[in-house]
Amino acid sequence: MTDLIWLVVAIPLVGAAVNLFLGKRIGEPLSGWIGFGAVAASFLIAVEPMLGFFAGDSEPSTHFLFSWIPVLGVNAELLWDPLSALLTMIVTGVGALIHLYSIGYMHGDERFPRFFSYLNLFIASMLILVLAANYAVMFVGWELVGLSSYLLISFWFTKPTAAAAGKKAFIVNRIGDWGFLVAMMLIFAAFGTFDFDIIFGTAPGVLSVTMATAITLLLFVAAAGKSAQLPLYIWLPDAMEGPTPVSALIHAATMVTAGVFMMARSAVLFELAPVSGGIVATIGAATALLAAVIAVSQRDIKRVLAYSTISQLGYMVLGVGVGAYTAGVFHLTTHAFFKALLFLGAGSVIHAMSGEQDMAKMGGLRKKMPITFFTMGAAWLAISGIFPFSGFWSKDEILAATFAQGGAWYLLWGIGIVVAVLTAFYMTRLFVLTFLGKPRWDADAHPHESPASMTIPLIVLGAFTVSFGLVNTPFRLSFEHFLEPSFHGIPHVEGLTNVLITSLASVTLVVAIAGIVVAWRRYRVDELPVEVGGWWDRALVGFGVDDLYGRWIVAPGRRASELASRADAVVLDGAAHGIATGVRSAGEALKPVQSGRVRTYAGILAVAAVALVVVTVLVGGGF
Amino acid sequence: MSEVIVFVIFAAVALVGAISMVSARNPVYSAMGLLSTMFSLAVLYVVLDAHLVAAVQVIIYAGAVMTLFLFVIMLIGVDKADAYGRQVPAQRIMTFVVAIGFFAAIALAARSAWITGSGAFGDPEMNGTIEAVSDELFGTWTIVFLSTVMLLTIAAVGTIALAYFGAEVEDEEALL
Amino acid sequence: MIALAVTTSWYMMLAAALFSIGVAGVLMRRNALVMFMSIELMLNSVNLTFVAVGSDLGLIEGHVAALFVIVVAAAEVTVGLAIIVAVFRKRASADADQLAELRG
Amino acid sequence: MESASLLPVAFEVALLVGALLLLLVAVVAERKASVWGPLVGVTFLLSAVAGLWQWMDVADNGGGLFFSSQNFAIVRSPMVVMDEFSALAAMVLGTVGFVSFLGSWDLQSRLGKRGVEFSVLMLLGVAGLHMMTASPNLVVIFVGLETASIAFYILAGFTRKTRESDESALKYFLLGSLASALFLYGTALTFAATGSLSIYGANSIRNFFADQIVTDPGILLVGLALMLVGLMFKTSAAPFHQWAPDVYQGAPSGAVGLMAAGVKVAGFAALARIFMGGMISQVDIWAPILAVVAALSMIVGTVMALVQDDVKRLLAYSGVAHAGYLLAAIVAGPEGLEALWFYLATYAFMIVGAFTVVSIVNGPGAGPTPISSLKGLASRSSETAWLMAIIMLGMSGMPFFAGFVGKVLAFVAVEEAGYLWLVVVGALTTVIGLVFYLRVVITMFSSETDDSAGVDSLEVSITSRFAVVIAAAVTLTFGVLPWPLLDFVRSAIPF
Repeated sequence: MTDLIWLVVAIPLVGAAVNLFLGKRIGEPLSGWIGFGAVAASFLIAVEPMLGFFAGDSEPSTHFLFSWIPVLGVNAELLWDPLSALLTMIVTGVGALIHLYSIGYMHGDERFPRFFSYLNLFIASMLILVLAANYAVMFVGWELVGLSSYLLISFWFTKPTAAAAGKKAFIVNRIGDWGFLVAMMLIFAAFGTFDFDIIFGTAPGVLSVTMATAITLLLFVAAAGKSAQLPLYIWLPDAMEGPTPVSALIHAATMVTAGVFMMARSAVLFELAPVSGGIVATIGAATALLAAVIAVSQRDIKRVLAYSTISQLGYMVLGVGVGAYTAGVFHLTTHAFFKALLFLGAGSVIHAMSGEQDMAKMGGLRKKMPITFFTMGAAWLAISGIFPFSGFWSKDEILAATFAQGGAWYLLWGIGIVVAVLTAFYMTRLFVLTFLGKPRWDADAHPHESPASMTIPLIVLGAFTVSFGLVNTPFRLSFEHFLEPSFHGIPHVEGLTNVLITSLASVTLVVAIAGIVVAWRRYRVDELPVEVGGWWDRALVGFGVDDLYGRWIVAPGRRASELASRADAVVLDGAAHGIATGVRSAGEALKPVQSGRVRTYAGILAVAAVALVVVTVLVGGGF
Repeated sequence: MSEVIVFVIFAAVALVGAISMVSARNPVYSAMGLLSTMFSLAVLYVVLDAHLVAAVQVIIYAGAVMTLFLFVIMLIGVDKADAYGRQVPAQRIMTFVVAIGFFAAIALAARSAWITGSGAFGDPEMNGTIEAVSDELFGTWTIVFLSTVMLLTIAAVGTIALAYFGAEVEDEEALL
Repeated sequence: MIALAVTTSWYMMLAAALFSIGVAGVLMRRNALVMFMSIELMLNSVNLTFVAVGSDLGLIEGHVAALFVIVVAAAEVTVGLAIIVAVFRKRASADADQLAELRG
Repeated sequence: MESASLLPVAFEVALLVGALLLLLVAVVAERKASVWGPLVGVTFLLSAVAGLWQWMDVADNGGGLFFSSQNFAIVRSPMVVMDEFSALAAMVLGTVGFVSFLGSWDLQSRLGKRGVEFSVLMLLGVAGLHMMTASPNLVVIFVGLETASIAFYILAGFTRKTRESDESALKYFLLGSLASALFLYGTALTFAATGSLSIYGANSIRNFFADQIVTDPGILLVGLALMLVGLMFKTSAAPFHQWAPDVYQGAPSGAVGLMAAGVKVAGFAALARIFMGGMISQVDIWAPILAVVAALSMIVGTVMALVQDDVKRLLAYSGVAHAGYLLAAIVAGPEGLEALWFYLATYAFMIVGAFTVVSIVNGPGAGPTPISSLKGLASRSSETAWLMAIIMLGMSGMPFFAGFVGKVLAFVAVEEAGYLWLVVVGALTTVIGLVFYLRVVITMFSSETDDSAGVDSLEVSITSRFAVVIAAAVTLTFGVLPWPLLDFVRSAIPF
């Protein structure tokens, strides 16, 4: 079955094409089932070869598709190894469930077939990204993911906020893409190839530390764009302007994991650049902390989840930064389950509340929607890090790996612990406010449980959320062994005794429980605490980072461009303006030199000529 | 020794002519300065045994080209108000710096030897008579000589295109 | 009196001086005609270099090169003067500094 | 001279004969556009065929040096060289000439009787350009350079009713002549230093360097530097670029395509021939200097293009940046020649296509063309807008477009030559450059339209459309499938 791997990518592509061109004729709900079927088929094709890795009787293999840019030796090749197999399973598995859920959720939308076309394209792009056997193919997937996320976030483009959010995601991701492109150029310059096999096989001998640092930092810029790390995270909270299944897809299974996946894939390079590792870990921890703090204050149920995603991604990046690649990928996996569950659950709630997203107007939904309640409860415990739910194991592993580094890394570990408290706190807040207590609904709300196409995915995801952590406990490292072939012999984090592991795990568990208890006592009351003024307001708007960008980057850019040419306002919005501003002002400063006078030009020509003569003679030793 | 005297005299005339060309306010005087430089160079060509070049220099450059220049000066009128370097203050300083710097750079670079190429290839008895030059011109350089047809066609066609203001100009209205 | 002989260096130095003066003329003058004359002066000084080197090394190529330069210069003069005349007819001036509408 | 020995100059002969026929036909046929127009096109195509013929001949019989005085065996002073390099140049220049002729047909047909003169200048200008690439003799290169330059000075000032046209011509002429004089002085000083005017042959610059260690290189270095100045001026590399935006902006849009494309092709080919053919042993001297100029060109071109409000100026500055990338390929030495040719061959079509679009939008005789005139082009002629978008993306160096392949090849070669910093500068400017190329694209696809440009759907003549389609097709084809062209250019290493 391994030979059929190309089908995994091809089927969703075909599905996307079918829905794009024939969607109107096929109509609802059949086009939804086609979309779901395509992804499910990919999943089924991938299962059997994946099991081979689990059984330990399969070798990683590359699959040549066609010769793409022969002069650079670039082929369209897919790499089937445990890491890509795992991601394929997540992308197609969780993706299929989200498709199924969307059939119910998008019911009645006039562009229903188009939505499934985009979803399939998204899945296919992500599969190209994870199955790539070289950086060039990966970049294609990377770009396609950016494109399809843009299409999906601004799916309801008539809503101005949705259109703006799509644009924001697109622009911020472009900054990351630049990092990827430059990194690719450096990689090609150093290795003369984009092939993972050759690069990772020869890197320790070929790459100087400086070069490795440069490449990995650029890769991190790219990852920071996709995986929403400081300072490029600003697109993600806005990205929930898209339909909720899209948020689930972006936040859980696909887009945001791309950055972490890419860094894990490049683990060999990161191993060679300790400085990069430090920077990556620090930024990861900082992102986790900032996002967790902001999440505490949010009132919109989806915004809480959005910031929690950023925070959890911070954990994964921290894991990669400290060299615990397996732990990072493990957390990615468990996070994919419980975050998809949370978003779908939130979608179910919003669906039931006829579009209400403010948690202050929910409460007491437990009775009305039991399935959603129970499944989300599992996700709540998992993300809070309660034993033995999946999130506990993966989070603990990252923190333990950080602790094991010692020295200044204790600080990052401390931050991780603080984030764990905060996570437990805000998730409990979300859960209590939504499902428990007295109903605080508007008069015209009639909450009801969602249809089966929406609840079945919740149940399946719930099962994984509860159990998947057991795949890799510190005492049973099957996940680690499974991924081993993908990390080219990078050693596991050492230096942890069983006692230490147990006590660290206990610490994490204790702080998580503490967070839950504090939140429980605060919110499980009849009169909700008033959360306005001072700190709450500032945190609610994300500490005004968007404003800050607006004031320091976007606004001056706007002003300069309005002065120079008003057409430019159309061209660039958002952060990209900041870079442009500096360059533009240089250009404006140079404009007077281009005075239009022939004599000035002749003068500059002559001065330059004399300078060139003098320099040439000096270089050549003629004086 | 006589060669030295000839060189000194005509080099001086050439330099004075060049400087007066650059500095004269009246374009007519500029043209006269250039003319005297060209004549002195013709003399120096003779000293260098470049007889044909000397003749062509006098006939084409001093004769045809400079006449054309003077003709155009007369056509467009002598604009005596043309002071130099008035509008751009830094221009004049830059000019001197560039000119002197350029000369100094070349002189410095060449202070030990102007000619590093070995003379072994050449013919020490060479004399730039008409025969010698035409042997070369119509031997090795034939194809280049023929290629100047293109140059001259361009010059003729181009001059008509630019300076002939006939009825065709009206056609251009269609462009605007 | 020391016996002085005119070496090729003298000619080359003269040519370099004339060339520099030509450069100065292009930079200093506003009248397009005089700028153009300065360029002709530069071509002349190059010719002097070609001829002097050719004679010194016994290479007739130097002389031939000078002839070609003269041909090119002649063609350039016709076209250049035509351009200047065209400018003058439209603007009644041959002041290069006044032609500065295209800039930035 | 045997008859076969006309082959090395077949390209020039084809164009010259075509031009002279054209002048004759124009007299006989009273300058009916329908009569002489096809003749020009056929001449350009024939010249490209001549290039192909040369290529095949070289493949069979090997290249060679031609037109010595007596003895072909000991070629003392060759005037023409025929090899893959010059044959490829002929093919590129012939086809680029053809496409730019198609693109400028709107202009020529509307010039009425003067259209013939325009065509003659185009034909002979292209012939002059090819002389620069097909001669090993510095003086002949100069003659070719001047032939092309003088033709283009006239083309820049061809539309006398357009206000800016004469300013453009005068600027181009004065500055161009100054640069030509500097180049010529450079050749004279090189002649003084090496005793040779020729790159190849018995008494050649190559042999001069091969035979002796240059102990006193002073004057040679000055000559080398001045030749660089002249050629870098013609190819508009910073800081010798200032003429380009003004000239392009003022010249009639229909004429700019050839000016911009042809001079770049020939200028860089000549640069490669002189410096890699004749002075490769001095590479340690000229390569670092070219690297600095390349970096400066990339930066200045990119930065200035960002702040332009005129499409033609924008394209001119982007041309400065492209000159930087092309120079980078030369910095890489012979390894970079493949990249140089690929880049040149594709860029030439892109720039011709871009200027054709400009002349479609604002009229082929117009001077300044504000970017705002492109507003809403997509709704006025969606085909043109899409093709222009392809060309812009190609220029920006997006993957899957020809510009990307050229850039990557150049950067790889440069890195191998040890100029990592130049690669970094190139990568950064490429990224910044995206902004202004995308600005053009976004302007075209914006929903608002410019009142002054009109809102009606745009009439696109068949010739212009053909030119733009060819340009876009080249951009896309060689972006996705670069190797046919790459196999081709790889053999075009001159020595």
